Amino acid sequence: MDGILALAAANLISPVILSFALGVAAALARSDLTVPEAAAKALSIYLLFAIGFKGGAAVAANGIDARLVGTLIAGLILSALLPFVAFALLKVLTNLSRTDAAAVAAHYGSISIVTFVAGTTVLESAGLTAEGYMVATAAVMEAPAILSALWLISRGNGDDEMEPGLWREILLNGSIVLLVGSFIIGAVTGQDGLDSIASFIVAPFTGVLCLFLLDMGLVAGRGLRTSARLLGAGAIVFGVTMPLVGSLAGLGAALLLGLSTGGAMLLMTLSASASYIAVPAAMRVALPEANPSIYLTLSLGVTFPFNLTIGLPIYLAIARFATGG
Amino acid sequence: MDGILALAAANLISPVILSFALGVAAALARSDLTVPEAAAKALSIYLLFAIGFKGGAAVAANGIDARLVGTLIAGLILSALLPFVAFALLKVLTNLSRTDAAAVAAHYGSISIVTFVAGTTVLESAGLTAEGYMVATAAVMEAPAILSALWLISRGNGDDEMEPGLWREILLNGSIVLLVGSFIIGAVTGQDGLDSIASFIVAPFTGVLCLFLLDMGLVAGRGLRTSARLLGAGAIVFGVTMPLVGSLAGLGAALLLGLSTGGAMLLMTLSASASYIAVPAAMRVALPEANPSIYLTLSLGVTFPFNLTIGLPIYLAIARFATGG
Amino acid sequence: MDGILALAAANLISPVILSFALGVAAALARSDLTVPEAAAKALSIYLLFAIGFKGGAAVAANGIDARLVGTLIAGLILSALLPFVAFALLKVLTNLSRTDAAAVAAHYGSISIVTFVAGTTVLESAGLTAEGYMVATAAVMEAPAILSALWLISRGNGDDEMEPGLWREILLNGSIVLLVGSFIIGAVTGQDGLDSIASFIVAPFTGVLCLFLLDMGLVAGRGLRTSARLLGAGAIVFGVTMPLVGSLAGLGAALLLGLSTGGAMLLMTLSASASYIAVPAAMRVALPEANPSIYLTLSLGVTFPFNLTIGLPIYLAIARFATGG
Amino acid sequence: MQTHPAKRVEIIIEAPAQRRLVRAMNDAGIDAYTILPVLGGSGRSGRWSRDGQVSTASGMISVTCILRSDRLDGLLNAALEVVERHIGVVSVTDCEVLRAERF
Amino acid sequence: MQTHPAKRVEIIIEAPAQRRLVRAMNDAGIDAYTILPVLGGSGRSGRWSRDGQVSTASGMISVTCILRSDRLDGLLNAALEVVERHIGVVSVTDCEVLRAERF
Amino acid sequence: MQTHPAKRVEIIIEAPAQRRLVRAMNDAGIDAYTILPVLGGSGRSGRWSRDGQVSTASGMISVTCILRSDRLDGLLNAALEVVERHIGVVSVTDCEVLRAERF
Ligand SMILES: Nc1ncnc2c1ncn2[C@@H]1O[C@H](COP(=O)(O)O)[C@@H](O)[C@H]1O
Ligand SMILES: Nc1ncnc2c1ncn2[C@@H]1O[C@H](COP(=O)(O)O)[C@@H](O)[C@H]1O
Ligand SMILES: Nc1ncnc2c1ncn2[C@@H]1O[C@H](COP(=O)(O)O)[C@@H](O)[C@H]1O
Ligand code: NA
Ligand code: NA
Ligand code: NA
Repeated sequence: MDGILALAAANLISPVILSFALGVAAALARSDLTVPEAAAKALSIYLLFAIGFKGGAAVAANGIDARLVGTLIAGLILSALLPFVAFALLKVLTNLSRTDAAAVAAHYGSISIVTFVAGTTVLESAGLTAEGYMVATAAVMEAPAILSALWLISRGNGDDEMEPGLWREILLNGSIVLLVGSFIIGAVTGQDGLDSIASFIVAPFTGVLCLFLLDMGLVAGRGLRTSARLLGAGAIVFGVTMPLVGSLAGLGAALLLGLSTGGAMLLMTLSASASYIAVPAAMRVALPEANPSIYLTLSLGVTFPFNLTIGLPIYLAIARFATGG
Repeated sequence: MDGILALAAANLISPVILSFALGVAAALARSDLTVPEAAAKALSIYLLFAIGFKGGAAVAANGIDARLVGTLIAGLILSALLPFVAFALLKVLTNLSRTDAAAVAAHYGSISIVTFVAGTTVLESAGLTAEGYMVATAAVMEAPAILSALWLISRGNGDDEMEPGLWREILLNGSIVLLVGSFIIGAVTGQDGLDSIASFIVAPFTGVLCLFLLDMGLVAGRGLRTSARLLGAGAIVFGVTMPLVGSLAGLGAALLLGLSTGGAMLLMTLSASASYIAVPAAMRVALPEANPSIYLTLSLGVTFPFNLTIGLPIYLAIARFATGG
Repeated sequence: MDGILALAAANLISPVILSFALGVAAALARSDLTVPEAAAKALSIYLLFAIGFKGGAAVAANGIDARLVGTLIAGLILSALLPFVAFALLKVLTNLSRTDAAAVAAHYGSISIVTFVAGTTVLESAGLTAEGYMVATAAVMEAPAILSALWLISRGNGDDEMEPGLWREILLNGSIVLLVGSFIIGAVTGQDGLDSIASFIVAPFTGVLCLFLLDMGLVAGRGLRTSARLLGAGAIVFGVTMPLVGSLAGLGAALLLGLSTGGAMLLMTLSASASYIAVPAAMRVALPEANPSIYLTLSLGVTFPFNLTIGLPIYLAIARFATGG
Repeated sequence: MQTHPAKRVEIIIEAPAQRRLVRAMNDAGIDAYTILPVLGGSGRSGRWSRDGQVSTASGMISVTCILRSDRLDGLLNAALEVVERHIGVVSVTDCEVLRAERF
Repeated sequence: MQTHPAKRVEIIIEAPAQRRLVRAMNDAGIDAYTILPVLGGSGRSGRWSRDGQVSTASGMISVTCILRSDRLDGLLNAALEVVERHIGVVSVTDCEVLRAERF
Repeated sequence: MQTHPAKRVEIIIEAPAQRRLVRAMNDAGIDAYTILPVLGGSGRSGRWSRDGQVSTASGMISVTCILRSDRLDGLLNAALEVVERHIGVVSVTDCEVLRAERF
């Protein structure tokens, strides 16, 4: 228990987390500090490219094996099933409409790549590593949850046809294409490729992440300021319970697959995290009737900071305990 | 005297200064070279974050002592009093309206963080260092001058009430929040924090500064081209005299405080420099009647290049002479 | 022959080329992946600044000699004459209007700085270097082709007066000013200057280039998707023949000048490449009647990828053969 | 100077609906329009701003379409169909254009 | 298609006055508007451009507000109060809107 | 509130022609205008978008000019001269302005 608290404290006092806190504080205090939209988008392109590339290079180094394939399939199933769990939990805890609940559920089945990266950092500071293909697992988990949510709704409406081209538009979302594409580039060019651009995608990575989290803090704080009143106590309870539930589902899958401690912790983190880039965009297209303020505030304003600060050390502690790592 | 000239020459032939010159030349020649607004804002976010963080980490390394507190108080007083000196000088040298003079005065009480950084670079190439808390002093000096200027005006109008929320808006200006916030993050995370992001905020810093100064040169050159006719000879004389006056005030404070040669030079630089980010924005809100072309052209088009090229070597020479460093 | 193929294959499997391919693929698949305009412009500013500076520093290291002057003059002549070759070729291969053909011809006389950089990378991986002043040659070759194209048109119209200020506007195009300006800064500040910003303009360069090429791939793919139907088979044949013709002209000049193998290869590359930044902008001003979709698609969608993938290894093989390097 | 009456329609709509709107407009035979960026705004669903947004989910655009009056109803029907499901506002102004043959 | 008359007010104003303008509009009971970015312009105080600006001091925005005519005077009063102190221009156009109940 | 009739001219034109347009407007004695950025659009020459563009060749701007009706013809002539050679669209709307003395 002491170990968890020490790790949690160390995690909290890192430039990355404090940058997020600075952003939230500035937004709540109504400072006019903002990161231009183009700069925020550029930062996210950099992060996705770097994360994908490094993941691909790691797979190139380790080769493809059965466990890799198993983990990808597990990720796919987790992403597809977690929305049903989330939906049921929302029905119990909140009185959101069916549409809003389905939209929120899609976010929690999908993943947050920055939470994933923060998880990697926590692992590193604990001296652990994970399977290289976890990035590929993250990519696989982006989209299935969206389909599940749409199915939840269409079942409710008795109309189970999807607009033509919609599924394609969801899968070809820029952030998914960039993550998968750079993963492939990393896998194809391997260590040589990584060496040639390491001083761009490895060395300055944590620093860039600080600025990105500053921006996310600003956006999250602004969302909390303007939309917190839309969330009842039940929704907030959901926002911190669902990650824990998700992480346990991830743990179960990791144990079945026999992942390392680090791998288990990252699969838990992915399952626990909620999307705030790809899924919100997909929801505006596929479920425009759902209220964006609800799912954005819940995902970015509640679950993201919860995972970043409290969740990650807990997931690591549980993963260590369960895998004996 | 020779030493000053040699140093001034070396300072002039640096990538940073020449990038500024390139920007000015391109703008005067009416080239369509521009840095996109979002990119310029992103560069300034990077610089403020890096400067603040490094300053905070330096304080964490050296600890807090009485001289630190004294220097912060001195900075506060300098920033609050210099506008009165500037205002008086403007009344003598120019026939600016009371409002325009007060707005200009606010800029010269406050500081330019890029001039400060350029000062640090000059120090370094002379093999000197300064107290780590000079960044905090810079932050403290941003805003008091604005209040003094508003007081100068309201006294003139016989109306000394300030719009509610205005002071708050001035203090929560994005650049101040970012500088102070990253200073705190640097102070809290210390050397470990700095190490984790040094390859982002330390190694590429000078290069980023070049691009930022290229942009500042472009903006300054454009301002000179369109607004130089608004400045009479008196205003231009003010633009090069006031920094010298300010630097002497800073020197006095530094000698009283017993700062090192480097610290004295930087306090001189801060006092000599004029704001062109935080104060112009505050003036548009607090004194919208003042003509922005005047204070922007004077601060960015006259005083900034003066300090960058001629001022800094002079301040260093005087600081050395006065402190025996 | 085997050597060429091996080199071509190695060239193809580099992060830089694969990033371009990713962009093209994403655009053709209609993904919504985009790089914000401001970020793309910022990347290009970075690249021009870095390329120019490094070129200038290289010249500072090697000094100015007669061959340098000769090469600049050769570049100037190549850029001025190649449009006539291109124009003649277009008349044979396509039925473009006189205006469209002249506009296309201007692009092929001028140069693409990213193709030049990719050429440098291919050289490096073959263990070769080139004369430092090739960057200056690139800068010199940007504009003359535009004048030739305008002369081609005005001769056709029997009106040979140019709008006042037009030539000035063309020469002061932002990308030319930045390349020349940073070249001068590099030449003036030399190795010391380069050292002070190397961790910004040298270390991360290849990584930044990847993101830039991702963006170029996106733009090229979008152009191909919307405008490929504007190009007949003849135009596409031109798009791959003209670079070969240009490269041979470049080779001839290189042999006359006695350049090194690397220098010959780069002069071939410059002659073979087609502009897609400076010249399109100039054409919109000088020849607004020409259809931009034609010259942009041909230059960025056909010739650029051809040079990047197939052309560069060929030019290197020929340069080696001809110079005995 | 000779000008000709036309209609200027401005559709302020959330950015993720852009493809859908363009498709609906194309189906109605309208393929000339201009898209302006929007920085922020306020409405029944509260205030929002584009600052710092990474996702394309939050953000609006303004689509301007100048056309002859006889084609107005086609456009409005197409726009309404999309705006009914999405966040958005449609307004129509009378205007005059040069070179009527273009519209 | 059924449309309803309304007013379209466009306020081009310097960016630092945005908060003040929004506050004045809110005080007048108006809280639906859209803000467009402005790249540059020219007026009595000369030319300016947003290029490369770091400070928020230089720069303008365009605030568009569509509303029923009976609320126009409230808005214009609010706008005038702010525009009188700040750099800015106000124009009003007649327009037609779909779904009048929103305005 | 007292308003005054005026004309609102909007010129959507390719960005590289901006200098030429401004020069033509200045020659016609008009030097008050506002330039808005344009994200993308579609017309007879196909669709385009500003995304990722590095060159200034591709891209349009929207120039808004509010002026008294008696100066309208001067502006339209100036605009037409430029728009005839370049890609662009011109529209004119009746509007009302506050503080007529400014226009
Ligand atoms: N009356 C209006 N005038 C101008 N823009 C509006 C108006 N109503 C709504 N909007 C824009 O449409 C967005 C969504 O509106 P709403 O659906 O009412 O929240 C707002 O954020 C504004 O950008
Ligand atoms: N008549 C006008 N039409 C369009 N925009 C204008 C007009 N007058 C002023 N503006 C805009 O308002 C800004 C400030 O105007 P001014 O206060 O006249 O310098 C200008 O830079 C333009 O962006
Ligand atoms: N009827 C129209 N309404 C609005 N914008 C238009 C219209 N026609 C053309 N445009 C704009 O002008 C650009 C060039 O038009 P065009 O010359 O027809 O290709 C288009 O990409 C649009 O941005
Ligand atoms: Na999840
Ligand atoms: Na000062
Ligand atoms: Na060429």
